[in-house]
Amino acid sequence: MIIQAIVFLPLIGALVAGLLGRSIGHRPSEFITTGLLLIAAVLSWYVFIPVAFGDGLVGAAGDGHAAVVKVEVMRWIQVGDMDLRWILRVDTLTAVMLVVVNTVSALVHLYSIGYMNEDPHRSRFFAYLSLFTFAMLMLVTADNFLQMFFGWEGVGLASYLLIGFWYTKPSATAAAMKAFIVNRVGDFGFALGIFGAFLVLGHIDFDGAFHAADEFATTGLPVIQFLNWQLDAMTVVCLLLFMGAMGKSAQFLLHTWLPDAMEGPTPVSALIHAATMVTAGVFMVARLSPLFETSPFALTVVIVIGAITAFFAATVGLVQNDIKRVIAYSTCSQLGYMFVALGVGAYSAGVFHLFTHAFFKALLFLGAGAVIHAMHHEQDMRNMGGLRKKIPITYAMMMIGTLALTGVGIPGTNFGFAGFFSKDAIIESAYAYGGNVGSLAFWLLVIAALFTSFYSWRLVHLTFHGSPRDAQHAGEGPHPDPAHAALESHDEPISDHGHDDHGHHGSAYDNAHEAPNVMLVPLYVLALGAVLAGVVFYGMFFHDVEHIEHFFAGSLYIDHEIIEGAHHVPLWVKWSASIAMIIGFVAAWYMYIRRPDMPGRLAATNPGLYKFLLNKWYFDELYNTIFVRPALWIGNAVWKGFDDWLVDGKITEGLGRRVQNVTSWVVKLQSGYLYHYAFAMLIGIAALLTWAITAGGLI
Amino acid sequence: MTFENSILTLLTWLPTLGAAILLLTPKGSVNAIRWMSLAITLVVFVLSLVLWQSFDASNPGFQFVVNMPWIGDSIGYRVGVDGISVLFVVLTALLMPAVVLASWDVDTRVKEYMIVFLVLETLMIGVFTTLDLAMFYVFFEGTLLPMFLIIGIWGGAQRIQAAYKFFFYTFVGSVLMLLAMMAMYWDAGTTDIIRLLGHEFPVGMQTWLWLAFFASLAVKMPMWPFHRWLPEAHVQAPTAGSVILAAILLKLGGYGFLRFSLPMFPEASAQFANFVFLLSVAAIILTSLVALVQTDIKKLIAYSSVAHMGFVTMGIFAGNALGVQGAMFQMISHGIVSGALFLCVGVIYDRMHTREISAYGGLVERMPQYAFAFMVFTMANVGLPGTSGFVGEFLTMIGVFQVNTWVAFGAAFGVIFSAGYALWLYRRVIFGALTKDSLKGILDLNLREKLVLYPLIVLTVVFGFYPAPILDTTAAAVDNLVAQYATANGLDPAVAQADARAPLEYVAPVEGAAQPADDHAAEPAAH
Amino acid sequence: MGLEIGLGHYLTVAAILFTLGVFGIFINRKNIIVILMSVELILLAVNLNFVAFSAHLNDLQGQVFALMILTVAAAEAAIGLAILVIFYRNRGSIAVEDVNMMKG
Amino acid sequence: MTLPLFFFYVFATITVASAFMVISARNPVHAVLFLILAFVNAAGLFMLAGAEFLALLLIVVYVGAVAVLFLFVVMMLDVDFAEMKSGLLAYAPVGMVVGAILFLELLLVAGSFVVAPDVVGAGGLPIDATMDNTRALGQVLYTRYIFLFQGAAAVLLVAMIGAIVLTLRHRPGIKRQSTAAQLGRKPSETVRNVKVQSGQGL
Repeated sequence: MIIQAIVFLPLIGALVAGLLGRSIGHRPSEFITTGLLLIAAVLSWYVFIPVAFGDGLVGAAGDGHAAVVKVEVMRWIQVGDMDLRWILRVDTLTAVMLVVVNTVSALVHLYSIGYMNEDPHRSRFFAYLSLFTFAMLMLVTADNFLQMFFGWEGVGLASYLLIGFWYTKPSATAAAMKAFIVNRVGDFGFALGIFGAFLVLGHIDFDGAFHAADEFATTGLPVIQFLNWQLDAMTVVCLLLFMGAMGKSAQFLLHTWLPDAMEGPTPVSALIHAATMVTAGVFMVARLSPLFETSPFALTVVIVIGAITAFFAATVGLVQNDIKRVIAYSTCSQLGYMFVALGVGAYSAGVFHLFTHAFFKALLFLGAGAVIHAMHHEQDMRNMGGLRKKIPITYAMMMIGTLALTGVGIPGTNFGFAGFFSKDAIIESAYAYGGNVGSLAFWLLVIAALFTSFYSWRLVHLTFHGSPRDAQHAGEGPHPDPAHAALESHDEPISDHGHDDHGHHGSAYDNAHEAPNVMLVPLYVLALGAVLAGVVFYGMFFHDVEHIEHFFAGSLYIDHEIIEGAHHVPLWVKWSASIAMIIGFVAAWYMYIRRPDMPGRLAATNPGLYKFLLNKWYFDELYNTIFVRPALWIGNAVWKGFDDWLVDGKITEGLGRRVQNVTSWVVKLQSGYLYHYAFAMLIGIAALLTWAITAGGLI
Repeated sequence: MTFENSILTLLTWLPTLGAAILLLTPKGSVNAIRWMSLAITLVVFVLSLVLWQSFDASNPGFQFVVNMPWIGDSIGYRVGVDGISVLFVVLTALLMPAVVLASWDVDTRVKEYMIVFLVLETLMIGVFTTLDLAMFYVFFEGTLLPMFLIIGIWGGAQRIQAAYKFFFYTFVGSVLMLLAMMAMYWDAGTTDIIRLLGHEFPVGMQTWLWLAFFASLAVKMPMWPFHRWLPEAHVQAPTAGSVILAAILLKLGGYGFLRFSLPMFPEASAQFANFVFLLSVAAIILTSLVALVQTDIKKLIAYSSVAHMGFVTMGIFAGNALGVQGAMFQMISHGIVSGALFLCVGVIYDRMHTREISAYGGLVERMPQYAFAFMVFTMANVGLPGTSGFVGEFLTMIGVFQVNTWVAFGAAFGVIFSAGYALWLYRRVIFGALTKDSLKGILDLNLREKLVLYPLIVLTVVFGFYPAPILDTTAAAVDNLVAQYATANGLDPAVAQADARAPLEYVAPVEGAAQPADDHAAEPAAH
Repeated sequence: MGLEIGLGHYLTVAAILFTLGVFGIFINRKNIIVILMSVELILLAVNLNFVAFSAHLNDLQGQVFALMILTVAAAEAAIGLAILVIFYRNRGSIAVEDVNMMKG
Repeated sequence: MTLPLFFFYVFATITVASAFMVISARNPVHAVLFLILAFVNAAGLFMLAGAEFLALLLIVVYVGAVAVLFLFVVMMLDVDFAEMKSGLLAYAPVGMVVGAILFLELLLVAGSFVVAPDVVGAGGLPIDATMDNTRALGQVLYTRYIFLFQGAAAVLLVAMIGAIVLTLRHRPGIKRQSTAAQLGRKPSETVRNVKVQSGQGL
């Protein structure tokens, strides 16, 4: 009953707010959805605490393999030998996700009451948020591939609706569409992966599939005839599934939607595009770890993609000016970290980072939201600065988030912020994995850690330190990125906003104000998580193998070697991340506090690199050229060329015209002249007579 | 006259009876005509529900069978439904009241309009209930005439051309089917479909029969590249005509494949399966891309219909339970969803009298309820899980994946493209700022439109979460069909499911090895 | 055949008459009346054949048939001339070349 | 040469010659007259073949009625016959060739045909030599072929009515009395009350 309540309370909230919101009003909708979510969150912790600190899942049917609670809701699809049911499956992995999802979601709901205070469509917003939460819960409680796919697409839908929430903004609706479609590209792979899994494993539910995968150890791996090649079946399936994960978790090549998704309201970014939905890919790979373990090649791909993403997104994050975009790229990068962890076999480390990341990244986003709120929807960091004095509480919260993100802590001790534990665990695991791939991943991650530190502190410095740079104070301090004015970026944030508003209410800086309590409370809670999540849960997720095994109770694959190896890496490896972090911090301090003119000069001296990074490695342009345009071109060609010109013009109507041609020629025989007809008759008679004579044998 | 032997006859001919009554009603009493039509269609709908309710889903054969001599020795009055056809009857009966309601504002020749629709209902139900080849042809072709009139009289500006195109395309194909039917009669000596299902046609003959049926059914479906008539017909047809065309008439093609091609010509079907796959994938990919660049709302939805029908043909010729069940479900679901989408277009067309996408934008501002309904159907069209559109697409694709991965691979692109065109349409019509002056006064759904659309929303969502009512109804009949198909093609039906997993092989446990070419001997039968 | 009047004689005459009638129809482009007369000639040729065969086969049916043809010929002439008259009235000409409105 | 044969040749020659004149005469009046001549001679041929009734019918009906009708029409229509001549048609040579072929074939048939043995004497109506031709015809026409006969009569009737209908014309501008219209008049259609302002007129 508790489980049903956890999953379906948000749905009830969504339905009430969505369908009745108009009649019951905004305030009741907000309270109902938020209240239900808070209940769900409390219940999630209620489920989770025995798992984490007690003797495991309450009511779990521990069959030795996995401690799982399953609740059947109803039948779904039964065809042939496929038996699909709606089953809520809760094990440790799910319990972790439940906590993450419901906690962050409840806090975001609460926060949104303040943030969306002036919006005329608030009840719709809350309905979407709750709907999203429901879909995400369905995803994490999925017991079979298809139910996961349901949640997967459900969160996609909610994300689409929420990104496009401000539907009058063309950029928002475009971003919403882009998010949905890019995700669909991933789903293309995910769907094929599901088909393949069903074909190869013969089961569509996870337990059956895992058992079947186990049996490959004895029967041998199947080979699949996929397209034109004979391939290792499990590799094909896992890579296809991973494609889905790449889409949802915005990994390299399919990442383009995430930064654009920042068009949505900030609480959405915090909930969906930082803490929960984007981690669905990570969750999926972790959930399917028994399958991925059968294909070393697929795991290698996961590592490489993850490492590249971590590095790539960090580089782009270095130069972005929109406060939310910086955090978005940071999210992208952190997701890369998680995938590296999964790829090297340290699944628990990946989930650990997911767990901690949810807290501090939600904190950062909500903090950024508070900043934006304070600055009257100004998002461009170049127009901020010096806000520390104006909004000290937000400043403090953002500092905690930044410290957690950059992974501040003392290596070798249990003292540090949340990100410190999980990130170091990943970096160490990558090193322990060894080989070319392992060291590539290791170095990329360390560099990414440096960049992370740099852009995080850059964000803090630009926003809170220094002097105000909004329209009124523009002359007082040097512009941090003067080169930028010359290098026009196509996705310019709303940087002219300040000028427009200038006449109305003076300076944004002067009017900046601290957020109301309803927005600050969630920040406090998340800050608590960002500080403590690492310390408290380090033992369960990464500290020692027995503890991990006990904690996860078979809900994911645990590679003893990697975890042991990660604990015995050389000292310099343990320190590498922290050193990178410190270098990044110093560099940011030097460039934005000590010598604020330096970034501009750097950008001016390397315009090519700067533009390359600012334009996100030109991925949007590239995809536009190689996918979007050709698709439209083919569409037009097939429509105008094939359908209209060939089939309709030449064949169908061409046939009609041929008939007309022939008849218009034949019709000329009917000249209207009597003697023509008589002549025809004569010829007919002659022919008839000839035939009669010939047939009669006279000739 | 028991319930058993009268229900189908009643269902089939009641609308015509209603049409006859309407014929006697004075032309001027327009409202009476509307209410009477609504009443008749509702009665038929209730009857169809009774039929469905008393239908025994566990029986794979035909039920409520009537077999009486009629014309000459061979042609009989034979009716009956099985798991495949009963749902189409219900679907038809379900959509007719919606269609009548949607046509409430038609004010030219109301009497004739309603009569034509009622006659069309008889013909459509007749196609699904008849068990006589000759009768089938009559009903099948008969649907052309009312539709021809609907497009030609109540259609848009270029209605005449569209009507003719519609007529000729479908008729040319059907003539070949008529020839094939005659050949079948000469070979089997009967026009009784039940007996024909048991008759084994010579393999050589099957090929020709299959091709002849294909000519008709593929046009009706319509399969790429025989689809060109559809966008035009849809664009020119009045809303109700589009709804019926998309929701029911297109299904005649799929029904024909399931009733004739697959069970009667199994060898030929297996032989041509790859050909159908090719056309299906072409339909899914190419017409989706074409839909992407349309500027006319109805045309866009029409092209998307072609793409969705690609899933149906693909599933049918996968020849396994998953595929065929999926195709069945997809047809029912598409009947609801595409019908609803055309109704949605009708709502704004009635207000603005244009189908140009660029004439709209920002409708959500003034029409939130409409935006919600349109969103649900758009998402169902995209195939979002939780809507009925998903189940069919998923089942057909997973079914075909077991037979041919190329096809599933190609079809999966449809998943991406459908999101592209549907969302883009939604964005351009519903989202954005309401800046156009002409739209400033547009009104949201009225009660009548809500009555039409909301039940369809409920069905779309319910069947997405709980498709069992449909799948259970078809299961026995489809299993039977699939077993028959497998037997005819030399597979043991018991293991057909496993054997059908063509792309899969097991090799000796070689760690992570992608394995060799010397397995070609074991290469699957379906290739 | 020799000195008796044989069937061949009649048939030859009929053939000549028929051919002349045919020629009459289409070498004439100025006058519809002549065409009508040519038709009468053709019918006469046919009648001649019927009568000749009737005599030759000793069968009265040929003559009955010829009677019918005569009737039809008379009717045809009457109608034809009537049409001619109104045609002339409307168009002021009976030239065959002007009679060309009946066409697609 | 026997007498009948002699007359046959006389009649045949004149028939053919006048038929030729019918189609070649410049003046239609002449053509009609030649047509009459051809008919009269054809009647002679009929007579020689023993079809006396038909022969006389030909003279009475054709010469007496049809040909005269032709003559009537030719003379009634004020056609400028002088202008109605000029050359043959462009494709007349082709027509000639086809006609010649036809003629040759007809001759071939006429010269070489044989009557199928089972046809001889199989006819349904053998000519009774003891009965004269008119009576014999009359006996079958009013009995065996009564419907055919009535049909022929109907054809003639239709032709007659048709000819009248076609040529009847209502000349405009001629006043006729319409009794029905006169009787059906109502005051409302004929009388109109007008209120005339004094001093203004209508």
